Amino acid sequence: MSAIYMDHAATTPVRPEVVEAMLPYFSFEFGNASSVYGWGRRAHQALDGARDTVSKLLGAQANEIIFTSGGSEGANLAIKGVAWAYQTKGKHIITSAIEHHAVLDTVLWLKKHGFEVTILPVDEEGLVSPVEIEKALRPDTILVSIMHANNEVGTIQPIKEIGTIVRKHGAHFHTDAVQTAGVLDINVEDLGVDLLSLSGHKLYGPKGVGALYVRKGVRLDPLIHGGAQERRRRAGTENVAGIVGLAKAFELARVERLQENERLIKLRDRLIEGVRKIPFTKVNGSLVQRLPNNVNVCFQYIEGESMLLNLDLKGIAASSGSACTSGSLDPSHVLLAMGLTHEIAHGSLRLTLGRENTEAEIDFVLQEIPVIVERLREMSPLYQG
Amino acid sequence: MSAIYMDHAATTPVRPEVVEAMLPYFSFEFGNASSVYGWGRRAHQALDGARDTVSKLLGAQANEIIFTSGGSEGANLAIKGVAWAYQTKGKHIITSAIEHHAVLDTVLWLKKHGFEVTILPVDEEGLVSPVEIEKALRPDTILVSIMHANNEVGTIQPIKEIGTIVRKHGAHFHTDAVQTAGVLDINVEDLGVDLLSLSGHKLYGPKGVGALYVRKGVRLDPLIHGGAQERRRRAGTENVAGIVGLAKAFELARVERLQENERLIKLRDRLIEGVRKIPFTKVNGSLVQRLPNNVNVCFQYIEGESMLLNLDLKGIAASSGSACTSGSLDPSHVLLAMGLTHEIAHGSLRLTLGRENTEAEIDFVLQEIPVIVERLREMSPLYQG
Amino acid sequence: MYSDKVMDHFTNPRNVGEIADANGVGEVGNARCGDIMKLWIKVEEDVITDIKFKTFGCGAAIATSSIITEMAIGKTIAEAEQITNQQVAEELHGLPSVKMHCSNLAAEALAAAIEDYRKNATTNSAS
Amino acid sequence: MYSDKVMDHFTNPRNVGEIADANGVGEVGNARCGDIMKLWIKVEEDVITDIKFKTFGCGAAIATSSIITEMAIGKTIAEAEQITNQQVAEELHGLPSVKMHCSNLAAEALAAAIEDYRKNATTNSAS
Ligand SMILES: Cc1ncc(COP(=O)(O)O)c(C=O)c1O
Ligand SMILES: Cc1ncc(COP(=O)(O)O)c(C=O)c1O
Repeated sequence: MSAIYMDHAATTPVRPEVVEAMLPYFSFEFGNASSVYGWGRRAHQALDGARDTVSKLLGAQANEIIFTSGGSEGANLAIKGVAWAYQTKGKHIITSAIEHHAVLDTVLWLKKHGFEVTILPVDEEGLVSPVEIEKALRPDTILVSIMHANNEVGTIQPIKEIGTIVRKHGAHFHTDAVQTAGVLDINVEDLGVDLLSLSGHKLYGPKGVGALYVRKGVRLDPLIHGGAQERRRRAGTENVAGIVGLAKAFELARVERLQENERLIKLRDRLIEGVRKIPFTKVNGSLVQRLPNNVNVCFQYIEGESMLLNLDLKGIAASSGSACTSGSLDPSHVLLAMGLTHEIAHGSLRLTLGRENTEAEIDFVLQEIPVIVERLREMSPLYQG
Repeated sequence: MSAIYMDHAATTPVRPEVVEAMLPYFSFEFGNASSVYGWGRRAHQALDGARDTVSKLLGAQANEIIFTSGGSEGANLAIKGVAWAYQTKGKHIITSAIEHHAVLDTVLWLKKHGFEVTILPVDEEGLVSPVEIEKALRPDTILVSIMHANNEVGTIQPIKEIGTIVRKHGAHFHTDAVQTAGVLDINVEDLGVDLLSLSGHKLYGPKGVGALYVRKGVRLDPLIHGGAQERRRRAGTENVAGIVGLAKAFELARVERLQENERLIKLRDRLIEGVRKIPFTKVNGSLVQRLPNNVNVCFQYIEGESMLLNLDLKGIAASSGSACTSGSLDPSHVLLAMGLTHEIAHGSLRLTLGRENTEAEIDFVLQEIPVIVERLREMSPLYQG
Repeated sequence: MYSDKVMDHFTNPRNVGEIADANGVGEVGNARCGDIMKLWIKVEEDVITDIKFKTFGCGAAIATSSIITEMAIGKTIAEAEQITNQQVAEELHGLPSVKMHCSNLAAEALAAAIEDYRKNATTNSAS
Repeated sequence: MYSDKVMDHFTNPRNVGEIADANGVGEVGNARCGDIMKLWIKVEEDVITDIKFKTFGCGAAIATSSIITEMAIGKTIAEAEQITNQQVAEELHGLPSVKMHCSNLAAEALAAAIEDYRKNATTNSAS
């Protein structure tokens, strides 16, 4: 069997149709969208088209979309942008313990700059409680940032309920939709969010491009100052090819969403059922409020990175919340927040499925994993066979 | 004659060789460079290769290069990054009146956040005086940011002299080399800079990618917080294709630099000589310390945008510092800083040459411009023919 | 960026020039902000029988100057006075929003010319 | 990321297991930080005649455990005690820098086993 890619939450290949759509904007329609002549106007039209597409897919207006360099920039712009713009109104920000570092590290940086931060816990499935949000909201709360779905365990948050509560209290609400854009139905009115960030490379578009929805009327201090691009909220010559690619990929994903999700859910559940049979194994995250493509399990007594290396030797690409793969000393902050012990959290394995994965691949993976787990357990001083 | 592009300071087409180099990284080698498996390792290798190339071209070490989303992000990261990291040492920043808005707006933002900013004037050729820099330096000066060459008038600054002075006073020195990377010889040791920013799309690479050189030992607060990419100084999944493209384009530009500059200088001077013959015309910027591809003139009694539209109708793409093209109410802050009156500054025209421009094109442009100028002057209430 | 109608008036501006025996001249804008319009009108029995302009400014400034000469000619000064900047923009099938403020001065230039005409008329009849 | 030698020891670790009649056992690391190494040694007349390990940890942790068993076997305990983490890394043709601190514990595990052996020897001779 040739190489099997099961790490679609990390990144996805750019679809050929998307590359096709991007190509004209490298060498032929290469104009700077700010220029008045033909090349410039055509580049501007391409941006307008992409902005229109992205805004419609989110149920938003074209002038509510800011193109960014990706999910991390989007989250930083949303959070710092609102924080600096509303600091005279209040300095309190609420987020959750399972956010991506692009959110967590940003609020912690703001904390160093005089903001107050409440980081809410989650339950054992990784769910944030709307009741806890309501309790944490204060008159000086200017922003709540809760991710739409978690990138490690795939748990989908009750964004709509949270949105209703946040709005009632007059704070702004950002959701990191990097893992859900193109996968779930996203309508910013329906979700009740004021800001929403997404990233191209997670939905079969290019890396280095993303979008941030900012509700009309919400003030935002720029993160990148300079030229007048993006209505003065994000300076820098627009990445026309990347933006066109993002729009194209998002559109394709949304069209195929329902059918593809149905297929993925079947594969996902087959995989979950299979790995569950291995003794001392824990499935992480909600089994109900879960992304269609996410499988996350902990195999007790073994460490994640050694698992990944063994899978790689079999041609299987997967990921782990192991400390050794994150550059930090602790394993996944998400699994720890869900109440797992360090020891168990170190043994996590994430398999995230995508467009090219087949049932045969699932079966191959299900055949290899138990062998690897057994082998590593036999090497483990913690395992009493 | 088919369309003539003479706005290479705004942006450049991506070279076919560069597109070629990028293509594999969209759909095939699409891995996330942080991943441990094959796709990830190969993406990481591609980044390593690009980092190596870029660092060598700058006379730097690989670990001194941070990849960004472009020139604006680079300048923001350099300036805010140093400002926040060294704020306990001092809060004074020096820059010049002719910087790109990515620098100017950034220092003005920092001013709102408690930093002190000195904006130095320039002489009538657009040159910053090293003596003025020395006078402005204070014990609490943490950063000096002076651009390598100006994007409007092409004046090249005495960076090396400034670098020596800044170093002597123990401040950090950033230069915006967006217009010079690939054009002039850049060696960070020789120039004596601590930070240097550049952008892909100005040197026949892709838009949405850039690089920032940060001298080893210089602390930098991240602008985009989150993942551990770029040695924790710039979060976000790396734009592998874009970075590979930037490196390739930079390398090609540097190889061909001398020969191409010689060709461009001839064309440039032919163009300058030609437009100079039009009465009431002023050539802006230094004629000696000048980018090989820059022509900037003011035609008295006419306004820049109407000039551009007429040129566009003849298939000639150019730019102007006219207020009407900048979204602001004032014309070019660069020309005003050089002492031009508002009235004259409004009539500026910038023609910036590039790889595809030919002598025949120069001659065509020289044939059309006088006709347009004459026509607009006849319509102008300021012109007494 | 500009509508076809704007580009038509920009490339073929109507009624460019001066009127030697104009009885009303209006000038608005200033070089500092980059747009100056000067309008000459010839009024006979309260009707604008001739009108010419000279403009220093961007595409929008030239096109609005040109079209207002077409809108005003043949109108009584009372009618011509009613023309608003908004109507000028509409007649051109719209203008980019950044152009609405500084480059859409034609109605003001016309109003200034009419005011000048009235002042001249009063002065002349008084003498 | 890892050298071929690391991958070789990771995929074919030498001397995995336990020694039932070991006279020295060392354990270092903890589950919290994700690396635990346990080493068993059999010492006869001051020479390490057998050595086995079990490791919970990443690729580097397993490879360093494996290679140190090869480095130590046949050595006197005085010689074996001289082995440093740095030497272990060099023997593996280098380790990624992030792995140098937490996953390169094999020399410490060996030192702990030798210490345990010495303690046992003293206790035994004392009893
Ligand atoms: C001198 C200079 N600095 C910075 C920039 C900003 O670069 P970018 O548009 O790639 O963000 C530009 C061009 O726009 C420039 O000419
Ligand atoms: C939930 C979530 N938020 C933010 C990001 C950051 O996106 P990017 O890497 O495009 O900056 C990611 C992925 O890395 C993610 O999974």
